[in-house]
Amino acid sequence: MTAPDTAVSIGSMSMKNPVMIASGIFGYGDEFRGLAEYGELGALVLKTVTRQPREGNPPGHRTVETPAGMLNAIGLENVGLEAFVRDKLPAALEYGTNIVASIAGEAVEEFAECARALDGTGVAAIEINISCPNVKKGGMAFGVDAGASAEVAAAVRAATGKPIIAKLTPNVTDIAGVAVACERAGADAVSLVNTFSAMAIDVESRRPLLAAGSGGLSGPAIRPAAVYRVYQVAQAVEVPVIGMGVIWNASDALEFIIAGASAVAVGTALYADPAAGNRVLNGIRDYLESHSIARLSDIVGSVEL
Amino acid sequence: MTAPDTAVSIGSMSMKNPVMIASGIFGYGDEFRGLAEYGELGALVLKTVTRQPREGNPPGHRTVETPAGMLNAIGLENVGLEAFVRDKLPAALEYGTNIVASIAGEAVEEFAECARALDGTGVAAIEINISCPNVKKGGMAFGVDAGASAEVAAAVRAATGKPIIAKLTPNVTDIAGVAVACERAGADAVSLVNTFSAMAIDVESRRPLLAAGSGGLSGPAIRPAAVYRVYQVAQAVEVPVIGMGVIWNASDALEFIIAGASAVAVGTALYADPAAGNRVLNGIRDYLESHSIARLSDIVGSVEL
Amino acid sequence: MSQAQRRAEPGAGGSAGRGPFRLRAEVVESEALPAVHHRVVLRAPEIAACAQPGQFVHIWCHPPAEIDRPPCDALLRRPYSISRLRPPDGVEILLRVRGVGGRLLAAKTVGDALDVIGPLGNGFRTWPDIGVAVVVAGGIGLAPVPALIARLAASGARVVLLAGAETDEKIPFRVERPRAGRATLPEVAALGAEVTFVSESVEGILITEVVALRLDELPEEGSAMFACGPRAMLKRLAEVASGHIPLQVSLEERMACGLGACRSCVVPVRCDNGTAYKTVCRDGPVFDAAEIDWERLTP
Amino acid sequence: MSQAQRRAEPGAGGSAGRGPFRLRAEVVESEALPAVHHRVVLRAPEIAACAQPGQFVHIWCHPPAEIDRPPCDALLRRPYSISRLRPPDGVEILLRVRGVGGRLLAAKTVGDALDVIGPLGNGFRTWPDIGVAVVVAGGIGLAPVPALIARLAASGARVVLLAGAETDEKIPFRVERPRAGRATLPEVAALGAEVTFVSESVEGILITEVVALRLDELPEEGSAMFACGPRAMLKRLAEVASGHIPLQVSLEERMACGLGACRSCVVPVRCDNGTAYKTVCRDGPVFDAAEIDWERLTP
Ligand SMILES: Cc1cc2nc3c(=O)[nH]c(=O)nc-3n(C[C@H](O)[C@H](O)[C@H](O)COP(=O)(O)OP(=O)(O)OC[C@H]3O[C@@H](n4cnc5c(N)ncnc54)[C@H](O)[C@@H]3O)c2cc1C
Ligand SMILES: Cc1cc2nc3c(=O)[nH]c(=O)nc-3n(C[C@H](O)[C@H](O)[C@H](O)COP(=O)(O)OP(=O)(O)OC[C@H]3O[C@@H](n4cnc5c(N)ncnc54)[C@H](O)[C@@H]3O)c2cc1C
Ligand SMILES: Cc1cc2nc3c(=O)[nH]c(=O)nc-3n(C[C@H](O)[C@H](O)[C@H](O)COP(=O)(O)O)c2cc1C
Ligand SMILES: Cc1cc2nc3c(=O)[nH]c(=O)nc-3n(C[C@H](O)[C@H](O)[C@H](O)COP(=O)(O)O)c2cc1C
Ligand code: FES
Ligand code: FES
Repeated sequence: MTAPDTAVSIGSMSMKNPVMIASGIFGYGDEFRGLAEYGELGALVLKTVTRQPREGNPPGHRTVETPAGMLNAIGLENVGLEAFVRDKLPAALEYGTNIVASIAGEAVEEFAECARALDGTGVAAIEINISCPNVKKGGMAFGVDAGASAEVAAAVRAATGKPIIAKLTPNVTDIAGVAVACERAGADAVSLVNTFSAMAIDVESRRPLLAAGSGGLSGPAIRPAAVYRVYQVAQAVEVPVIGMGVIWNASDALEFIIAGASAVAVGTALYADPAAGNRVLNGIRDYLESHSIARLSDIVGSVEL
Repeated sequence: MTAPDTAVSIGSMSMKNPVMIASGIFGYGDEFRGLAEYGELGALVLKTVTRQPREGNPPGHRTVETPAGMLNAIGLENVGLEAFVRDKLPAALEYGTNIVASIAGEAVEEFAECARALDGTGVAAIEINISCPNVKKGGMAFGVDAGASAEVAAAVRAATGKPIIAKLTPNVTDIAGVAVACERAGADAVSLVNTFSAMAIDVESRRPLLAAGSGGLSGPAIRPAAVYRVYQVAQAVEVPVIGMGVIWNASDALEFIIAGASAVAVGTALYADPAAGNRVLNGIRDYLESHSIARLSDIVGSVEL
Repeated sequence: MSQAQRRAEPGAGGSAGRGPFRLRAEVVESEALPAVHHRVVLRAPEIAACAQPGQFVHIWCHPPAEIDRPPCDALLRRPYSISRLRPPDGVEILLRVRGVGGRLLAAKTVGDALDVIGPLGNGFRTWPDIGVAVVVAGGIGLAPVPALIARLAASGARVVLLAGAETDEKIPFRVERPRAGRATLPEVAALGAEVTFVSESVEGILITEVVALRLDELPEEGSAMFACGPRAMLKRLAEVASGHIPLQVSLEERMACGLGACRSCVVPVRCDNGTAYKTVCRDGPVFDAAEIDWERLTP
Repeated sequence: MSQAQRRAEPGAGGSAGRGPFRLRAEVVESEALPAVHHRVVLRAPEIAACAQPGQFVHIWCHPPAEIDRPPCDALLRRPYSISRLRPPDGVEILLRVRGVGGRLLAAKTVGDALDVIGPLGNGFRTWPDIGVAVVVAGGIGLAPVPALIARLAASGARVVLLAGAETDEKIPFRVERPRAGRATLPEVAALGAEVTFVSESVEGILITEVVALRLDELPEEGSAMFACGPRAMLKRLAEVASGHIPLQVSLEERMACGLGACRSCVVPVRCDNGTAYKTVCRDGPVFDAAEIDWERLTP
């Protein structure tokens, strides 16, 4: 048997395989360099940037472990668009695979400005983060509303010819509705889920364990909730869906794929295993081969109810 | 020091302490009899009933374990209102503590009818389950919409003089909004969370592990997400909040209480430890004593951000 | 265990008001058996005193002292058939170790404690004038068989055990294949049964077909059949037995409470108007085959 | 470990392009120490070859072979200071076992493998003409001290260790209290330091106050101070040292990546216009005390 075909297209971005690294996990790519062959993966999504640098949430704990998961409340600390393009992007592009920039803003125009500035760069696609639970303004404020999400997607669409991916929050009543709104507004793909909003309290001090009070829950804990949201969205949209929500091994990734994801992103697992993406990719290949599946796309959304 | 005061009132229902058993876990109360002193707890919420008996979801797996959690898709199998009042309630009342009936329906009028029929019985309060993710019609269909939730609450309010508790789903954008709507419509308390909608897939058969396809996630996995929702709701409403989302030990319960819950319900933990409620209660008492807190109410919502 | 938890307390479930009890049972034997099997004997006097063949125990797989800490796997108890009573107060279970719960249990050593609820459910019904009792078991379905055979033999029945598996590795007993004649399971035979064992991989036949072939040998009156094993086997047996011989089957399903409260473990049963559900944990695990709606039972 | 994972691979982090390396290190010593402390020595040649005092390793607490299975606790790696190099290729860490990760690591036995990334972060800066090096450590803050003392002593400095703890049980070394004179830590003294140890519960004084009292004894030129311990101690030291003696402090914060990518572990540093954040894992863990914005640093 010839090697299974794992290629995936997101608009004009061709990925050799469906495994991506999720935004925010991997910084701007430089810090993990050398710990795995990141160039082998389908795409690397860099930490969300905003027009201006942001210092993020106040000092104190920004992450905390919970049963089978972790909370984070980084608060979109980032170097800002300009420094990103000047100092960070060139090194990331050296990985030799698709680099996706993730952008956020407090106003629609900010998203558009970021997208415009990235249009001339080497990024393969732009992810619009309308789902960060960790900033007061912007972020999730857009993502929880289908209309506002569509506005952002449309503005970014107008600002760039690059493929755009709308990253969705699970903290909504109707995630499929938000996905459809983004698709109609011109998104080439949707990615989900960002983290579930959550809080942990130290009962001795009666203070939240996170300095920011609340944060976002990721980890194996949320996988079934994430898989279901991918299933719901995949039923509703035509564009590719990128699934995430602690994909730790190939079986996790396949759950998302069978539920309807055309590609998957590895997040939290990278903290344990910097080579988690490569491990997942190898496992997906093994599964396709051992099940004589010629093309990955043959099983996307193949779940039988 | 005298023993700490743990009493809580939900409308006219006085509970000697804040620990309840969550609906659906405990059946109609008979099956667990003898495995712990359930009469010591503040209240026991029985399995949700509907006007007519329901056979629930099709056969096959109705529960499945996931990392730090479980999915269930029972589908509100129940004996129906009439048999409940006739055959089940009398035995439950023998526990000698507050018995709360949980009701659901596919139409507003069905909730009202159930409430009316329960008005003359010995139940101490009525919980309206507008949050079951496991039935197609009714259940969560109401709970995801503030207006529809309020309609149900108002109809039940008109049908009974008993205290009513609105049980909320976390699968919404704005759980506080739904809580406020229920409060305005006359709910004496709100309880949350019901389970998070979720799905697990067997990658070998490419079929969902639950016969019903998707189900509800409970377990330690979701605790931080549940605590945050309790916090949000407690900020928004005046009425007592009943917190739940795998309360396994006293520390878990105290997290909910400090986040804003006046009472807590033990659910999934009962499957491991039929005496989990009593264990949690003892632990809360120990905490109050060792921290010289005279009244439980002194720490309700005491989290300092 | 916390103060609130009782050492042994009669509950409402189980048969005839005896139990279930929840107790902290000491492991008095723990032995790895061939392939992935394991034998555990628990000192559980209250359970041993009233358990019936076919009933089960529901076991918390973590140390009882850690019940206050939510575990991240094996969150739920695990159901295991009572395999044999070991007087005066021992309860033996046989595990086929497949997942995390089984692994935790198999790692227990003598002196460890387990938090156990039991006996649960309704076991096999036996009655005094059974002439020939045919017990059919597939794979780990052999687990409850020793207790059943002992009971049947004690009641004076002639007990014929027809056991099968895909391979010898799929059962918790030693297989003996004499030069001439058929394979047997000496440990089970010793309990008072005429044993035939067939393995698909060696004998190349399914046990259900052996049953079908031998059904005619049975006297019309006073014969009864008892079965435990995979659903496909039980379904085929129900077809074979229907109209010929009364058959009781023991079913498995995913459980949460194990007590009949949560309605997790239902199986479809025939009823006048269509189908209804009964719980494996409380109405079963043993059912009359005629009662089950085999068409709607998932494979 | 999967094929994709490398035995030892230079990464981009750490100081001066040396490492970090990810490797499967063998446990060559594992010893329970008094109270809840534990010593683990790993065979980690690439790390041992370039580690600096004050750098740390980031350890996956589960078996490397199980990396494909998401664990339910200790999901993240755990940072531990390199306590001492044990030539030719050993890296020693000292644990104060408090939580689940520590327990898992303390349970490892000789021959077990650990998946380790290191050396990480920037260690203590030392320079040739330090006359008197004052090392201040509180509690488990003593962990990185042996490597630091060895380095300082080798560079010809006179090394004075002022160590303190709430009780003797809070440190990973044996305390010796001679009839006359002050308490000492013989194991640490043997590395070439003059040791003073005070425990709040015995001597009734905080180590920071000892430091304050003895600051005048130090020559104005060529003295340097190095500290590791609880934040309250470090903050007080920064006050005491300010304007008198250059102070480097080692900070701790919750980590996820350990590589500087995720911005979990930031601490506030002074900068021209207000405050900025630096990462403990990559910019630190050792910082100049003057650089830290002590007001905004959470206690
Ligand atoms: C009434 C009854 C009696 C049983 N008697 C025995 C026995 O004597 N010996 C024996 O080896 N096994 C027996 N089983 C099966 C045994 O319960 C499962 O093998 C065990 O629960 C698997 O747990 P695990 O964590 O090792 O496996 P995992 O596969 O990790 O379990 C995952 C989940 O699925 C459930 N599960 C998996 N298989 C089964 C199953 N067959 N039935 C019910 N739930 C399952 C588990 O309880 C758990 O919730 C019995 C099951 C039932 C219902
Ligand atoms: C640079 C650095 C060097 C360290 N060196 C040592 C050392 O040499 N010896 C030693 O005993 N301890 C050291 N620590 C502290 C050590 O990392 C924690 O004790 C350990 O992570 C606790 O993990 P646990 O699972 O045992 O505890 P838990 O309390 O169960 O941990 C829960 C979570 O909190 C984090 N956490 C808890 N305490 C700390 C802490 N003090 N710093 C950072 N994260 C924490 C854990 O990593 C984990 O994510 C160091 C910490 C840092 C940042
Ligand atoms: C520490 C941390 C930082 C994150 N930062 C971002 C971010 O900047 N932008 C973004 O879109 N998502 C961010 N995420 C969300 C992840 O990209 C991902 O959606 C989420 O964690 C779920 O996937 P996982 O469970 O595999 O980690 C962050 C997650 C973590 C844990
Ligand atoms: C098996 C099962 C059945 C349930 N049935 C009901 C139900 O009938 N009505 C209801 O309001 N909630 C039901 N729930 C939800 C619980 O009452 C509770 O809200 C939820 O499980 C979260 O709490 P926990 O994590 O402590 O279990 C059920 C939960 C489980 C696990
Ligand atoms: S397991 Fe709860 S009813 Fe059977
Ligand atoms: S732990 Fe990720 S930046 Fe420090």
